[in-house]
Amino acid sequence: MADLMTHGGILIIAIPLLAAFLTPLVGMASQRARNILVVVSLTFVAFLVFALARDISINGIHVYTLGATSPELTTPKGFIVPVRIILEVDGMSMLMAMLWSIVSLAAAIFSLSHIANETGQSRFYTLLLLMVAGGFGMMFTGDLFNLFVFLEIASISGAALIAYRTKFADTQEGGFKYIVVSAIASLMVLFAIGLLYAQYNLLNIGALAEVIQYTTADKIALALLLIAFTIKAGMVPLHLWFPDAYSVAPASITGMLVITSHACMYAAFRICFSLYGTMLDAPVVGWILIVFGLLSMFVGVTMAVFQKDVMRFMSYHAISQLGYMWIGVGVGLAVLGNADLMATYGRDAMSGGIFHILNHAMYKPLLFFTGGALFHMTGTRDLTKMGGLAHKMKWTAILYIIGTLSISGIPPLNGFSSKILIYESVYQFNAILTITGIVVSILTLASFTKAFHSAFMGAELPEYGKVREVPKSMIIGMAILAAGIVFITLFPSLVVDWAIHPAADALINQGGYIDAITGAVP
Amino acid sequence: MDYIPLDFPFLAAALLVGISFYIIIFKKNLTKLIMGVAMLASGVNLFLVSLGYRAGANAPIYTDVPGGPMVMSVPQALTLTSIVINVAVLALMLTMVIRIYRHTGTLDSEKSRKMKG
Amino acid sequence: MLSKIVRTVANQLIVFILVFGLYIIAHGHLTPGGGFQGGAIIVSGVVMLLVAFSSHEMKKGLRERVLSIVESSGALIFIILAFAGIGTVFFYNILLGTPLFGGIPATGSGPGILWTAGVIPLMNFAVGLKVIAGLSAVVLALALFSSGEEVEE
Amino acid sequence: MRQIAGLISLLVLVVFLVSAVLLIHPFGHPDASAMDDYIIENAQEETGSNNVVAAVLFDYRGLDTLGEATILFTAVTGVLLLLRSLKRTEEGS
Repeated sequence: MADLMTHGGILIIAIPLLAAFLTPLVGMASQRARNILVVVSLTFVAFLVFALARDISINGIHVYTLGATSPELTTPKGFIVPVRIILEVDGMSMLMAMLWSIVSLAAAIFSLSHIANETGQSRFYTLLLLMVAGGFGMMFTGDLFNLFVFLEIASISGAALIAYRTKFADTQEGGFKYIVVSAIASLMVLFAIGLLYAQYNLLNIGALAEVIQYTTADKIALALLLIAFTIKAGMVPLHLWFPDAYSVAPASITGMLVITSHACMYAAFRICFSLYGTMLDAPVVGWILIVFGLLSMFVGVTMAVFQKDVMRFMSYHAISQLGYMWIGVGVGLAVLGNADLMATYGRDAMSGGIFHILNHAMYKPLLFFTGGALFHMTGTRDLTKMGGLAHKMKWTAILYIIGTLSISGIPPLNGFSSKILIYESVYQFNAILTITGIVVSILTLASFTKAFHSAFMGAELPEYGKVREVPKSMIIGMAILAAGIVFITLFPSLVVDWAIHPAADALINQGGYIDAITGAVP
Repeated sequence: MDYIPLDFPFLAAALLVGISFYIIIFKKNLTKLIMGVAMLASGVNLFLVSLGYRAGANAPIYTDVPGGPMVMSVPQALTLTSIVINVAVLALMLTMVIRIYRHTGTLDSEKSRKMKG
Repeated sequence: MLSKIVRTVANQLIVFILVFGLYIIAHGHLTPGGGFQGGAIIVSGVVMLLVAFSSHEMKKGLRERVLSIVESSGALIFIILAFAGIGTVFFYNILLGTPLFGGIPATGSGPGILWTAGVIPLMNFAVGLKVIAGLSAVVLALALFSSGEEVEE
Repeated sequence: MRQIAGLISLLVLVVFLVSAVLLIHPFGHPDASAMDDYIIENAQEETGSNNVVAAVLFDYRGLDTLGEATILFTAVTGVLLLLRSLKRTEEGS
């Protein structure tokens, strides 16, 4: 077991890749075997992720040097800087990996019946596994260029999956917008990597952080990196592609795309906290994140009110919810370097933002899945044409209610615990942020109630006489996420102590991140 | 040539990136948009590979050429990776444009747009 | 389909392109080149055939199903070679120092020192296989699709 | 309005990029080269490959090359997925 955990980080990336390369071959022989392969490999990866999380909570940051004579040998003997690619897994990466493993497993199970009537299923599952591997790679890598490579894997497979239903024109348009935006963003990342490489001749994040000077060229690199990752995460001034791409994808993929935007957000945090860290002009960058986060919250929720398409409506809410996380972590970034303020409210604000990532990663895919279930049964995404579906689809309606209550921050549910953490801590930084947050929360509740009313309530419509409950595997996929919500609701303090605070501390403690690479070499 | 004045390759890369952003922002034709992305990729690749150049040095291969300094090898490897990645991206983009053309009969991004607001 | 002259010349030329591509792949660890470059050269030969003959003609010889299998196998060989080092570390070069491929080469290139560098030549071959199959499949699929046929599943 | 916003952002971007490339080292004379010097010196002994670029690709940065091969695989799968025929054909078993 301990031996398995030495290689835990790379196995979590390599097993989905291996399964992805096997899937087309197995799929030619038997569809059933292929489905089993997909679900079993993802379950095994989820198991590995949780085992590695336990290992990290005991032994600290997990470091793995690829191709060296020993995994801990980060720099070659008798040399000062790392040469090889190094995986570096700390509390923050682990939190992201845990939610990614749960959501990808739920999405795969949901897909089993959601796409059962389509052609090209083997290739669909291949791309799904590749997207899983790309996401894990982004979360685990400690190398800038490797981050770019895994970002590309996740976005190319995502784009192909968005355009999966080729018989509709809008899917092609959404996929094309997604891939153009990803290509531009990732090339900007590559240019910034070139700027950093030119000055320091290093690609490892930890080693770069030790020597970085914050020269003008570094500032330009920071701007390029932040612009690229915030575009990919769907921050407001450049968010127009976001609902177009998310609303047309198969629902299981939309759920996973939400987590890839969280992964891009994670990359932005990693750049700010671990790469630039104490060198950063922290209040300025923090305020930039806060202002655009506020804008995202407001624009997202106001645009959502006017939407008729159920998936589009939820996509705009995703933009709005992402704003909470930018604000929470942005406040933490603004007081970075000021130990007193950090202890009074900065750490709590960051914990709130990160906790909201976890909660959002549970309820937003759940809501997208219920939207997909409605589309699966009625064949339309238009809310005005639906009605009275609660009579036929009881489970879907119940799961939708859980998601709605959670996203609006109704007290006992998990959305409330993270929002109250953000409100309380951010209030000490600037009261306007809290007030805006509460207003946006109320608007969210109002619009979701309206959507629930038009889809599920009212008399049964005659055209939906044949609608039944969705197939079992779709219910199971949604139930996994609902179970996550219930777990966080019941044990919020356990989750905060065990997963959220380690993640926030991992971001704040830049020295620990650097030491894992350059210090303490045996 | 020992020294190329004015950092010419770097400037060329920056200008190539600038021109491609002009194409991406202002051109309405989807094929031209793809050409813009391809040019952007070329600009970034040119920038990366010229980072590793050392004046008067050999290619980083141990051959029978008389010894001397070698140019840096990591940027070359990074460029190679990036070229292959961009080929992959372009193939997928072209496929989607073909599909869009089949559906809408036009390559104009204003006319082929279905989703608004 | 182009004229008979073009078709005949293309038929003869493809042999040289194949040999040159294989040379580039095999000498990837000694001279400039490698799996990606050599694979791209061979695919350029496939494109030449596609121009000279029609895509329908090509489809008889190259099935997408076969290409798909070859591509997956190339990727599998690559990742298995990487997994082979997991006794030490993922991507560790296990063949280095063993009699098979293990030697450290003298400076220079040539057939005498071709069998060096451990798993690097094997990885080059795996990548070459993948690039040839993958890019041929893409080119063939695009050509077939634009001539009105759709790709088999 | 959109045109003007686009033009301004384009100009800002070009100024940024040109100033950035002028701020780094002059072409052909890199400042720092510790990692590359190590690789050039040791590649022949550590990997047994005369081609240093191949040594970097398959040994020092092997995961990047695996990722690169994976991206090609992804794109090929994506292209074949999008160009597939929508008629349901006979599938294995």
